[in-house]
Amino acid sequence: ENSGVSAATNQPLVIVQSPEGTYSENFNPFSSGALNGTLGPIYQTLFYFNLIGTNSVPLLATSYAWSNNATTLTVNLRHGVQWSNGQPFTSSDVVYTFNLLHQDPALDANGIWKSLVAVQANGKYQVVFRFSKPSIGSQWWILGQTYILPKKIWSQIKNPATYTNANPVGTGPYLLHSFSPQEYTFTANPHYWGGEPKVHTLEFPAYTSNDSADLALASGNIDWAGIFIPNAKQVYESRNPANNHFWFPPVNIVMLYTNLKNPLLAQLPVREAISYAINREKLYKVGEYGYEPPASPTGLVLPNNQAWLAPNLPQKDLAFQYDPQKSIQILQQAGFKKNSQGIFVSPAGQPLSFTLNVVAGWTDWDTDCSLIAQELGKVGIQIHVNQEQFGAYYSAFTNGTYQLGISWTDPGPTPYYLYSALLSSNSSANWEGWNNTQTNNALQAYQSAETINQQKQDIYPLEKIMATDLPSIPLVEGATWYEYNTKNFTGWPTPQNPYVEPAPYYYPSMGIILTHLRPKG
Amino acid sequence: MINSQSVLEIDNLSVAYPSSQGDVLAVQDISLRLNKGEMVGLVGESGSGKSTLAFAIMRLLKNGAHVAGGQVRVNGMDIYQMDDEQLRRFRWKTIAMVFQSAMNALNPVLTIGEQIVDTITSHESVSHKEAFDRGQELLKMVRIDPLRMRSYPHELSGGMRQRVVIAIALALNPQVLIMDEPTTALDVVVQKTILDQIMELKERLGFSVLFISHDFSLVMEMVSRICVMYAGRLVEIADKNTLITRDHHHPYTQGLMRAVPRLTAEDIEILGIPGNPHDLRNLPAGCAYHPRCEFAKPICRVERPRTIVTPHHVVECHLFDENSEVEHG
Amino acid sequence: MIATTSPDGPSIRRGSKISTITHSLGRFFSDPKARVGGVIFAVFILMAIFAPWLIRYNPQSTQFAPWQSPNANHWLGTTGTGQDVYSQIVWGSRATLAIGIGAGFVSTFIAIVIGMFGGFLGGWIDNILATFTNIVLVIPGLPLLIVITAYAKNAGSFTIALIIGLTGWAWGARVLRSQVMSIGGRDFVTAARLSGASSWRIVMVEILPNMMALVAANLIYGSLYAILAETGLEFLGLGNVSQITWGTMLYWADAGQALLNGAWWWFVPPGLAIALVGGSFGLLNFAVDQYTNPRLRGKH
Amino acid sequence: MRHLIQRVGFLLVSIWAAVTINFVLPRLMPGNPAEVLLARYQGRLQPQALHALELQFGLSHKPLLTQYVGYLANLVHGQMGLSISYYPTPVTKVIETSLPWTLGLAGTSTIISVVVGTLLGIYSSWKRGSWLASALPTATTFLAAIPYFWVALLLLYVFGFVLGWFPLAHSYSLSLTPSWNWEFVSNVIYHSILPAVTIVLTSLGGWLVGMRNNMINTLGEDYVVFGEAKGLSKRRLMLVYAARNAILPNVTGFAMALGFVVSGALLTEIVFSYPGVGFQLLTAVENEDYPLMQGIFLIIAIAVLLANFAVELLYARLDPRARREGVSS
Amino acid sequence: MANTQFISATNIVVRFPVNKQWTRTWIRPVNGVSFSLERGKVLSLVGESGSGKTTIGKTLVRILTPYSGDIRFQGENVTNIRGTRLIRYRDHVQMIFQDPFASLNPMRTVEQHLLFPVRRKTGQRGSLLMDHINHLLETVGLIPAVDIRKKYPYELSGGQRQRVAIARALATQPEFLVADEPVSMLDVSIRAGILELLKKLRDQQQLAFLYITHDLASARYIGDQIMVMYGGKVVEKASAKELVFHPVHPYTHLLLEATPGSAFKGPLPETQMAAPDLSEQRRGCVFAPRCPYVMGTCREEEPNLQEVSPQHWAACHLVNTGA
Ligand SMILES: Nc1ncnc2c1ncn2[C@@H]1O[C@H](COP(=O)(O)OP(=O)(O)OP(=O)(O)O)[C@@H](O)[C@H]1O
Ligand SMILES: Nc1ncnc2c1ncn2[C@@H]1O[C@H](COP(=O)(O)OP(=O)(O)OP(=O)(O)O)[C@@H](O)[C@H]1O
Ligand SMILES: [Mg+2]
Ligand SMILES: [Mg+2]
Ligand code: NI
Repeated sequence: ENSGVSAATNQPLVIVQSPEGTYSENFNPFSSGALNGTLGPIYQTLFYFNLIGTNSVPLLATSYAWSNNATTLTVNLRHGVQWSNGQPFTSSDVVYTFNLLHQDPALDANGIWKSLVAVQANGKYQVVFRFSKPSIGSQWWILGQTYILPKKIWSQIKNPATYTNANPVGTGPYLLHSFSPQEYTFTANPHYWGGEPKVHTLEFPAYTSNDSADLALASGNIDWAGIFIPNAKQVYESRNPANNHFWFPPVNIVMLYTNLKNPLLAQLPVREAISYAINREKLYKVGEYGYEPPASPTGLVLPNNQAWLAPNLPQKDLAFQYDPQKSIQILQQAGFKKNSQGIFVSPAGQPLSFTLNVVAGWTDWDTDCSLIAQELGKVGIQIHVNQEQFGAYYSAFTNGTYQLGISWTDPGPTPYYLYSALLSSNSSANWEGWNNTQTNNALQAYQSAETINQQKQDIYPLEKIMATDLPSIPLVEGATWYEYNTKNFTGWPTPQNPYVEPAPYYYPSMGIILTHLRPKG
Repeated sequence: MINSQSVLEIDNLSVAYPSSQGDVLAVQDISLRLNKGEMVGLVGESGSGKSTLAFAIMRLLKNGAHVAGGQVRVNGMDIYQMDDEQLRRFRWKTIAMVFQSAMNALNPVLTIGEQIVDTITSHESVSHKEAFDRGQELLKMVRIDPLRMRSYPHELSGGMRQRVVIAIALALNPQVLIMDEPTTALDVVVQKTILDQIMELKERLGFSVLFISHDFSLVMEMVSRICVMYAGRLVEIADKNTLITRDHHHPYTQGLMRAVPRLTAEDIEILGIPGNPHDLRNLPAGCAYHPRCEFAKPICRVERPRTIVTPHHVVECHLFDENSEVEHG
Repeated sequence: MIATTSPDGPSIRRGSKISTITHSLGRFFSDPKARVGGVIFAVFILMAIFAPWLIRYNPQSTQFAPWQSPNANHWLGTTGTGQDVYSQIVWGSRATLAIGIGAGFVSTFIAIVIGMFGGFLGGWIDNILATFTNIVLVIPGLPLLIVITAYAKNAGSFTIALIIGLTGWAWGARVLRSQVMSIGGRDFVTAARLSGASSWRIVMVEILPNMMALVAANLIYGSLYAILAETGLEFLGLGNVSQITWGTMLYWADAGQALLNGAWWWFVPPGLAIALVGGSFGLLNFAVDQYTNPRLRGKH
Repeated sequence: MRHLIQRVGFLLVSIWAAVTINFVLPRLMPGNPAEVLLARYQGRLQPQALHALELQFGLSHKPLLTQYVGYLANLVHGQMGLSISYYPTPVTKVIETSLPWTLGLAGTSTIISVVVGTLLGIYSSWKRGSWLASALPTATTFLAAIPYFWVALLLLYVFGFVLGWFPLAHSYSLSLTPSWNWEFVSNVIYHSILPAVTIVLTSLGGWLVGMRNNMINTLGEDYVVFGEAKGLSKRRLMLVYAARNAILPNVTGFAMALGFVVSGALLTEIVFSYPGVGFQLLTAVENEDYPLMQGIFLIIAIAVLLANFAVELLYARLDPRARREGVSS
Repeated sequence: MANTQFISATNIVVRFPVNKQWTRTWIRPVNGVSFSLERGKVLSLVGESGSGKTTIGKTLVRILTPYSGDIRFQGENVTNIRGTRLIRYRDHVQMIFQDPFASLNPMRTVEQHLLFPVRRKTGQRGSLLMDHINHLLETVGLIPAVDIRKKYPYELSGGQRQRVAIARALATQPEFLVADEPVSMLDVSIRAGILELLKKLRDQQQLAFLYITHDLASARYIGDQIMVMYGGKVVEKASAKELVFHPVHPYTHLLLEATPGSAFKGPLPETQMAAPDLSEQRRGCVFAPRCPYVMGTCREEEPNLQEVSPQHWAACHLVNTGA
């Protein structure tokens, strides 16, 4: 019996985040090239906030509290945590980490120090953050997205931005064990504060193409993956229904961005007409292989954000209708007429003819766009799909030089994050160029809303604006890819038990999942 | 004229090249014997089939050319009956050949020495060293510095390469040496030097030579018997003396003899043969030479002349037909 | 086959221009390789020309049930998004062949201009052009294409053909140049110059016709290279993947994991079509080689 | 002396041009690497991060000329900068870890392809007329026309996945530790079989046909016929006389091919998840990783130049005519 | 009418680069050659292969430009002319190339070869032009012209080609012609016809020739004077008959003795057969290494061309000192 357990324990857990090519040694949590597993399994944040549920998980901190009209955040740290080199973890590490972001703006990817003023230790286990203005919105960045570093080690490092950190010392459940460009492995941290994880070894093999990775996954060589597989039921699950499972939970909204600087798109009837003419079911079934159901007009990711849904929204704000006839009607009412080619022309004589930007090679979106073009063409709106390399595609958004574009939205543990990125007039992701006082006020109010109920009150008007004014047009929910194999391990997040966001590329949830997993047998 | 000492016997040999209009005979019904130690000249204008005949003797026909009839025997052995290995051993050991374009006959990437040595070791089981020494001897024989064994062909002048080829040809003491225009590409001075050497070696080693050229005067200086080819046929075979002493010949032979300018004559004169050279694909009926022949008779246009054999003389011409008795007498 | 040797390589029978051409074509196609290559190529060219009449459904339309194996309605089955594979193959032949042949022409043209004039004029012009050619030769083709295609956003078939042509001429230029230098040194060129011909006339009238075989080979080879390069680019998703070509078909088949889904009818036909067209180019090139080089002609 | 200067001059100009093109090309691409990186974190990275990333990567908005000078200066010191997609790993390190695999896989298979193709080319010219000899060029011509990623995918699917005979990815079983023992080496070979077969299959045709054509031309050369006439063994004739000369025109092609080994296996490496440079290059392009792109391009350019240079030396060994300063005196 | 100094060359030197692996040296295949020619006269140039005959011919028609020296045509210095002057000069001079296989364009018919030069010379079009071409072809004995016109070079025999090349050279009605071994490749059977033709042109059209050959017999047959070259130097020059009957230079002797059918019998004197040294650093007489009568001075000092008897020049220490 004993031997059985140890055999299973010895079985490594094979993780493929996505085919990314060979590895280069880098376990620096600040680095964009940090290898999968750095964030979460090795380095930890203070808290974890679930994007697909409502729960949060205390990690290096045990509790936090806002005060002074949401300008002070007090965090109590966990006692008895050790760095993997045996040093104790204290508030000085936390203070050091945040000050490091201040000293080197290159490391402050989340812009925390925009409103943060000071970080102070209050004893060994308490840290106080002070802000220049109400900053509830910074909570996730500070507690959930900043990985704490050991001061003793990192203060010796000259340039933290370019440090590759070949021997990472963290507080997380795993330790780096071996590295080669084609694979690196982790082993369980015996002194982990939450107890030694049950899965002893993690393997991260490198794959450069979907082809070989998919084949490897289908043949059961991979235990946990975040790979997009078309037709996953047939290709993956049906090959071994007992063990091969997948779950692609939604986490954000795929949006049809409408550049409001365009005089035609600035007109609500045009946006409405577009929205009515899109068959979202078809996008869901054909373009997205049935993985991404139609989005909610509110822009909320449902059911994750069910609790945030305003109670009194009319039906038309709860679900999109596909109604090409209505689309035509709206346009006609607004004074648009069809020209000889069957394209609607504005009263000012401009035809409804747009380019729709999409990234070449993102095949599901590419299909979506050609479907949209077909559908809109039918009602008299001409669409040219413009497939671009990512760089060009992305700069068109940031420079506002596009007409229509399909892209993602930035999610967070509350809808605030999505709305603030999408709609705030000073957000750099407000690609459509929405500028509306009511919107700004609501976002502003949220910053000081210390309780959930208050926060909800601030979010509700945003939902209404989203649904009725269509600043941009939600299409489908954006899924994350998550395949798991239950042959050797159990304890996976499932639709029934969505305790964290499950894709292996979502940080820091990976560390939490790993502590839940246990070998079978 | 049957000679028991003949080493090479060619009987009614015909060689055909394929062409779009069917096979074309480049060599037609040729019979020839080469005696031991004899040097025979083969003349004829360009394209008359001299080289083709030489290749047929070596069984080296290429490009679809094939023997369309007749036999080639060496020491009584039919070379077209030999198997590959027999043939390989026969070549060079019995008959060696200096190619028309001997300057290009050397492998550019091997040294002269290697090429001489591989010739010897392909046929005789001797050590490399021994073969090499023999190679040096051969070079000395053709008056090339033995140190040249280590040179590559491109490092030698055309004349030297030509002599190296001759040295290779003599490497195995063959009984017969075919020399296909061995000196056309060379200067007169070099030509003369080389030919003098060949004559000397022939005297010394006693091989027979078939000497091919279209330079009548050159052949006349060298050989004891002359064969004249026209349009694939052997139109005349005559001993040199017969040729010089008698002025009755095949009209083509006469034309050739006349065309040789005498440099030191008081008034130099160069006489050509009027008309155009033959085209093998469109040979006229009857005697192929009749369109250019000043003595052509009606019969020449329709009937091919038969071969008239007399001692020291073979000819194929209607003119001789009637005179054959006279010739006998 | 008949081996007629002529010392001057390509031989053209006498007679009127037309019969000259038909005759040499006749001789060219008397080679079985040329015949097979010609027939395959012709089939695909006809397919491209008559594509609108040959297709059975709109090749873009996603209206059918996905993942159907070949059947009476869909001769080559349907894709994972419910498109008719047969119609896509037929339609795809247009862009694929257009890009291939177009790029072949572009690169051959550049190769002729740069290679021939450099080689003929000599001097510093040649030095510069030759150095330039060698530099272009040193730069790896496919990666360069990848970079440039990434730059030329949303590259349609025309752009791709142009890019492939613009990057793929160097080898041809080098070959043509050396050939021009060898022909340019021949006495007949000197003779033409002696009779007062201009450089332009010498290149176009005296030299170029002697290099037709080489130019043809360059064109054929250039087209083959272009088709393969194009497919490679599109497979990597660098072309316009909403356009239907054999390359994008492979791209979608790969993205849709056709093989894992057992949908060989989606993955195999585009590759085979490319192989057949490419192979026919290869055979034609082969035949050109043999046509121009009597020695290469077969034995009986 | 003049000649030497000319050649070195050309080498320097080529390198300079390659380096400059490397500099210019990536900068022509729209967008910048920081933006591209955001794509990798689709929705997981805040827009503010863009600025932070630009700072990290030291993307300068300085005038191009200044950047260019800095770039050249760095190159001279052997610095290629930090890779962006593997930030902050130095480019040299990235190349260092991937280059050996590419050289091993693509180098070996190119050499195999060249050797096998050449041998088959020799065979198919020597045995001209036999069905195999005529089928070979045709068959390989078709093989060469197949897109090689297509072959790769089919092989991977059939032999790797369905039959399970070969591994699906990587250059060795990851459970092994790289070391120079047979277990590891054989494992590496095992992993390289499918990719290598892909490369060999699709590149064989070119060599075969090229060699065959050269061989047939060479077989018609006088020195080969002369060799045959000399009674050399078939083997020697075929290898030392015909093949040795026929291979010469292909040598430049080999040089180019060897130079392009680095970039040639790009798609194959991607399909087989083989950790080579080809894949890195694609990553670099997709991520607009200028430094890495520049580094790889530079390596390729230098590889091609070096291969050409090496071949010039080799050529002199193979072809004595190229050795101008030879023994000749 | 005869114009002395119709064409003259003075001290012509031509050099070619020889590239070694790392260095470059120069050879001088023509090294200080002088002669002049009158209208309607023929100068035969003989010499061994590689002695610089073709090079000098090409220099005269300015395909090559001499390194030093002077070429004058009807008093005009044409040594270094370029552009339109060169093109005009070439209207007066022509060359028949040594190799009839290389000097015709395999892709063009006989007619196409002649069209351009004739049209350029005469400005004729249409049937007039055709008549002219027919006439030209008949002149060189290519009969029937109508048949020959449409043929491609590969359809012609060597002799026919050689005659097409001659026709082309005559098409521009030159006054001076370099005929570079126009019969070297021909059979005895057709050789005579071509020589006859050249002779006729000389007599009827007052054409001046440089007739290049290494065959002494034809040189004597056609030339008024014979000039013997060896290793880039003129070693002897005299009237045709004088040279054949009273050769002076050892190399001329050698040539005469080696010619098949010559009256000289017996072996040639033992000499080395090395090719002459054409390098710029050479000292002494070019022929010294092969000369059976070589003396000390020969290896040190270059002999000059000197008149040994009236209208007979030779460059040899033996003769010069002996005389
Ligand atoms: N490969 C070939 N195919 C067809 N015909 C050929 C071939 N080789 C030679 N001939 C023809 O065969 C005839 C005889 O050629 P051959 O080379 O034997 O002549 P030759 O007498 O040696 O001429 P030369 O004096 O020019 O060497 C010629 O008419 C020639 O055109
Ligand atoms: N373009 C060139 N470059 C270098 N060397 C040359 C060139 N042309 C001729 N030579 C050399 O100049 C020398 C004289 O050549 P030329 O052709 O004038 O000789 P020739 O007397 O005409 O010989 P042949 O009788 O063989 O025609 C030879 O050594 C030749 O190799
Ligand atoms: Mg011959
Ligand atoms: Mg000459
Ligand atoms: Ni045949």
